[in-house]
Amino acid sequence: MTLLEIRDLNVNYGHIEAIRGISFSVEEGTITTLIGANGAGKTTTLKTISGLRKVHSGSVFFDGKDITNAKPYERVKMGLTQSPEGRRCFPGMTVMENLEMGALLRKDRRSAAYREDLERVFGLFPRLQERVKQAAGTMSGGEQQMLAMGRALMARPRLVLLDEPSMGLAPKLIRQIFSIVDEIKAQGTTVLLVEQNANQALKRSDVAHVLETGKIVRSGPGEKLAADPAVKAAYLGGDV
Amino acid sequence: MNNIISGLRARLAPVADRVGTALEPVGRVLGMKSVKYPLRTVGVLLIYALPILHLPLINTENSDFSGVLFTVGTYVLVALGLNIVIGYAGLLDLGYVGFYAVGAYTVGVVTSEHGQWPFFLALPLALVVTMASGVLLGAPTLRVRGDYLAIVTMGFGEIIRIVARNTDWLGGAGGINSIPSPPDIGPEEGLFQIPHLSWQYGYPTIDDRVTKVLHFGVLDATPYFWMILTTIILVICADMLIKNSRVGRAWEATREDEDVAELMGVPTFKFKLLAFAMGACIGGLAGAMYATRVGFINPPSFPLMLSLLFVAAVVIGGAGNRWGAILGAVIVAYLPERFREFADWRLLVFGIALIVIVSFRTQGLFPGRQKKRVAQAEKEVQKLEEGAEIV
Amino acid sequence: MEFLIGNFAELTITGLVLGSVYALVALGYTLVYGVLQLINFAHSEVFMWGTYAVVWVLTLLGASGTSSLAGAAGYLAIALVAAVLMSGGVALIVERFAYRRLVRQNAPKYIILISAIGASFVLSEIMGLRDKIAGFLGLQGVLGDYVNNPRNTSTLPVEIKPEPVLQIGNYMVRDTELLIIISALIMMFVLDQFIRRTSFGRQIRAVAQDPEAASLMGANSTNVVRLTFLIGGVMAGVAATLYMIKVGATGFNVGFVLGVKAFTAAVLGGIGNLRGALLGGLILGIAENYASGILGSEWRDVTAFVLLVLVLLVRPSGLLGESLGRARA
Amino acid sequence: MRAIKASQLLVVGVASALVLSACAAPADTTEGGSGSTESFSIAYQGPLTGADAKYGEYAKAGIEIALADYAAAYPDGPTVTAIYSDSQGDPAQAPALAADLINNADVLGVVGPAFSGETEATEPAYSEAGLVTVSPSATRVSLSEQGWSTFFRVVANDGAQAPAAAKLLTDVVGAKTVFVIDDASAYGVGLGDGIKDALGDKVIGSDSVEKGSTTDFSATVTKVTASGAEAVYYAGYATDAGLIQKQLTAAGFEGTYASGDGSLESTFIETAGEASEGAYLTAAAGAAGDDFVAKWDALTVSDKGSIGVYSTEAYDAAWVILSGIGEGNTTREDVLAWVAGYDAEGITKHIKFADNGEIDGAGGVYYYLVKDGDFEAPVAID
Repeated sequence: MTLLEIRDLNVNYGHIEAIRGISFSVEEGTITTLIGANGAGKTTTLKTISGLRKVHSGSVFFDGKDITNAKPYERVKMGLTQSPEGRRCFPGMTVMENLEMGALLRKDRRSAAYREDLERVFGLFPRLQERVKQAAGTMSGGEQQMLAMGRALMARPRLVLLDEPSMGLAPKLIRQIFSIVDEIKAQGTTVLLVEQNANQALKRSDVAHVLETGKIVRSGPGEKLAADPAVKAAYLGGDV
Repeated sequence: MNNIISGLRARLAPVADRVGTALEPVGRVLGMKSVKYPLRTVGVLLIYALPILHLPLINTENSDFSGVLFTVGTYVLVALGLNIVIGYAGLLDLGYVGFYAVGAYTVGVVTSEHGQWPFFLALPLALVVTMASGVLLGAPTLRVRGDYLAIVTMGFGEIIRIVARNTDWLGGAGGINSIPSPPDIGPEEGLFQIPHLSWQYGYPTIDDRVTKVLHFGVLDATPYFWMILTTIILVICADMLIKNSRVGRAWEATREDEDVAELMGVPTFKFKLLAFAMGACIGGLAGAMYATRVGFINPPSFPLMLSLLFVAAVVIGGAGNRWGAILGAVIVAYLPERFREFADWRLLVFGIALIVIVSFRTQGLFPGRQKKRVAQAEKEVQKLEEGAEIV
Repeated sequence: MEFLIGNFAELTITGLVLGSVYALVALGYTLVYGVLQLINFAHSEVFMWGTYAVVWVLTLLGASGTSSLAGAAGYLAIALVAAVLMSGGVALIVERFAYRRLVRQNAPKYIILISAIGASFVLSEIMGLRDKIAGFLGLQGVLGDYVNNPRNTSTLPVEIKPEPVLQIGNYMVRDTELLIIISALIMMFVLDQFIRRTSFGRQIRAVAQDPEAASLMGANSTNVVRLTFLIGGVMAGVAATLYMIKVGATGFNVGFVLGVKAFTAAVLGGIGNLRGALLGGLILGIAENYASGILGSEWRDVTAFVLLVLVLLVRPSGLLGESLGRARA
Repeated sequence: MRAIKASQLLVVGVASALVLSACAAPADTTEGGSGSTESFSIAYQGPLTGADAKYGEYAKAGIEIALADYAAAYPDGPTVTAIYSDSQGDPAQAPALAADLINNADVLGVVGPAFSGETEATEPAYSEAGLVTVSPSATRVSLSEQGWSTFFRVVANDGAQAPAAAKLLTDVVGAKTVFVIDDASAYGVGLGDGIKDALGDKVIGSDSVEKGSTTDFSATVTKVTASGAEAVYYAGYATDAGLIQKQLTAAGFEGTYASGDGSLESTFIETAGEASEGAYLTAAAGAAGDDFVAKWDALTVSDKGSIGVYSTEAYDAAWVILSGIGEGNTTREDVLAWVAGYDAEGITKHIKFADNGEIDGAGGVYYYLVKDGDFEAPVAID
């Protein structure tokens, strides 16, 4: 079943076209990956899906509903969350408070389901449990990344957008993060991943798209794209 | 110096060209190839002639028009000075009235309270004293950034007023009176006399009022207006030179990003202090002229509210653009006098006007040219942001 | 100096009373600053409208004569509700008409400051012209007493007589003074807990720290900003009630002067920091009293501003620093 | 095209203006005529809007009554109307307004300026133009010392009030120790210093609070109670006077409270509430009589101000000028001479001016006792 569908999306900054007519869809229960160079439009695509950027033309459907002009919080309510680029944890809040922020729109704060979700996040990121009372701003980059992902999961989303989760992390941590991405999928949450770390990302993607200057230039199953010589040459060069 | 002039020329040339092109048809009608200089001269002459022409519609009822023009002139001068501080250097000063007061008090002290200096000798002293006070107040306060500066400067504005009030040497609460007018230049009857127009019957006739040129009496504000208008023109020229010099660029860099400016070798503190001192100096100049025109100053003449009006003038005109600042000053000072019939409603209408103006022109009426550039650049930056990912 | 020592308790306690009002008003500045990084110049008028709500509602209830604090408790409770509603409502109006559009368009700070100054003029002038506005609307007959002499002082119809209740040092603390200090502390505590512990509070802090990330979590930033103004207004309403209990009189221009001081208090404590607002308010109140005692009251405002400059030179972001977001707010 | 035409017109306009000014003789703009067809104006300069607007309101009542009396007393005289010029009491705004009045040939006299500050700023111009001004309320001592030929006032200056106020405190109240507070305004400092001089060592303390800068006077209150003064005199305006008294009483002060003419209005009693009982207010002004109030009630003009402090003085000031016009003085010169030589009974006092424009003999200074929430009839201090 198609969970997210992008049709003919165009996004402009002033007169500059950042996204030029891209279309793709994300099937429920899969990992879909967008790869591409700096400035290709990956982050813009995610911000548009989350409602942080206005669409110039085209439309976005989530779960069969047109959400092109929906507010970010309306999308969160429908089950679409994002772990943004650069983590963007609330530095002045504790880990617990950050997680609670993730569950902002949930009304079942006292329910078993909520506690279950919290346990699930702590299961994925045991480090977070150790530091529930620590201010997020004082944690390391890797820990903040975990927090950002955990926070996005706390809304019990159907689709989670992960923007560059491996950015700026040590190789060992990167592997850990990616195995958690697998875990998230295994637990039944659909993932839309944006990565520069193409090798790791493609390996586990059901579908992947390559973006170049705002357009999708190549699509296919992750493994297949990873084997594509052109993709290899362009994106898999010095990868970990 | 050459640098400055060629820079100035380069900066002005396109503007002049644009004006020239726009006015070309006028030139054709008048049979001239280029009309920009004659036209500009006529424009300036027209402004000089305003107080004697008493043009209908812009003339003020119930309030002497040349007196109003003088008040507008002081606001314009103040706005030019404050524009350097807010518009060029990006320092929000909510206590600018303090410098206005220092200028006025300097003149008051040396010409009336503790001396009989002639005005034209007191004026340079007022400039020096206000500049010094700008440095004195700026040195400690400019180290605080952003909004803190706003409140600290506001505090200093108040401190100056209260100190004046509590200090007997400065006339205390009673203020300083009998501040003399500037000395006349030429004979008692003025160099020559210019009659005023009257529009009483719908068409211009010659009134029996005359203005004595360069005779600074208490009855006629016109010579004072000419004095302040001349000062304004000089200040505008100086402003153009500075804005386009190395100093102007340093201010711009400091305003846009202080840290980057520092990294590029701009001693930002020094330049901020310079902006503060220059702004103070021009504010003091306006205060000095106010003092000699009104002849009486007291602490309540320099309330905090005046600072807010000054800032409003600069900002609604468009901080960073001297013409915008001038227009803002004219709006703030002239409109309330022109629409005196609204009497009690003036401040209310003014408040509404402020909200309306800024909500439709979010950069002020005339944003500075670099402001427009920045706005344009910001859009592009947003795109570049995309590419600025750290890998 | 001798005077200060001899009357230390009295000067301190009356200073705390004054400081409590500063602190409650300062909260409005600090909250809006924390979320939007803007100086809400119109907040002083939000307070002023609250004081009028107190006067009007007591007039409407037909209160008169003199009363002890306890005797007027019923009236004052109703007045408190009225003031909170009024100030909260005015704060929302300010947000709607002077801020929202500009904030959305990402207008420069100065511009928004000017809009706020404009709003401040409008609000105080509406109060100062209420007889003419009522006349214009044909309501002068109906509103009668409420709109008379708008430029004059309006006084509380019931006069509250303070009673000494508690001896501290050589000073008998009055019940009204005790009420004001305790109420301010309670309000601060409640607000602090609200911001720290509730979901609304967390949203405010989240928007203050990172508006975009907050909206990814599902925070509706328009609502958060509105809520922030509302809380500031509510606090101003409480301050207005306490102020009227103590001073008993108000005017269309009382906001400006108090607003400047409250804002100074907020900056002194570290703007954007709730506890800073309390600390700044109390310190400012006490400092003004001490300075008035030692140097003479004509120097109190100078003292306030000099204190501010000195603090900022040593601690550039106020006594407690800016941090609406900090875990320990 | 439109812009071009406009600029052409402007050029032509300037040119023709210059030509006109070069050759035309001054046009006669004053209207001829005689007897009752003539019309003139008297002007009021003072605050009609802003924080002090009420003083303008009070003056307006007096002037309007005087105008009505004038029309009744001189039915065949020239028509006189009043021009109200709103300075907001601000020395910065006043000069342009004064210049406009001076340029208006119909204006034969000015009631005002209302405040001392604006008087300092505008009187040089009036004096040079020979336009007489009679102030109902500007009481700063120094105003009469500057050699202005057109300056007159129908109110005793602060110098007269201070010794009388001191006398009230010592003789009527019987205080042995007095605490003097001023409001740091020119008026308050002048009056307060005068009282301190007159009381000498009976003053055991003083403080200065800024007008309108605060509503909390706790430090001042502490000073007063700590000093143990038997009486407090506040030189300032009504609202602050009321607040200070209220806060003094709340702090347990039981001595006598007194203030000056600036506080002589109902705002003081309203603000101080019950605490105002037994307070003394000094003023060089008598109360408005019932007759005066009745006349005001009978006025039919739509905007007739309201009666308050200095309404009667405004009446007297207006009457001095109006009676001159009624008696056939229809040039500024004649009106000025008329005022300088005026010698008749006014409603507040006998009006005759000294050479410096002060009211001759200063009239009396009165005190008003607050009782049962109202001012009692004034009693002369002598």
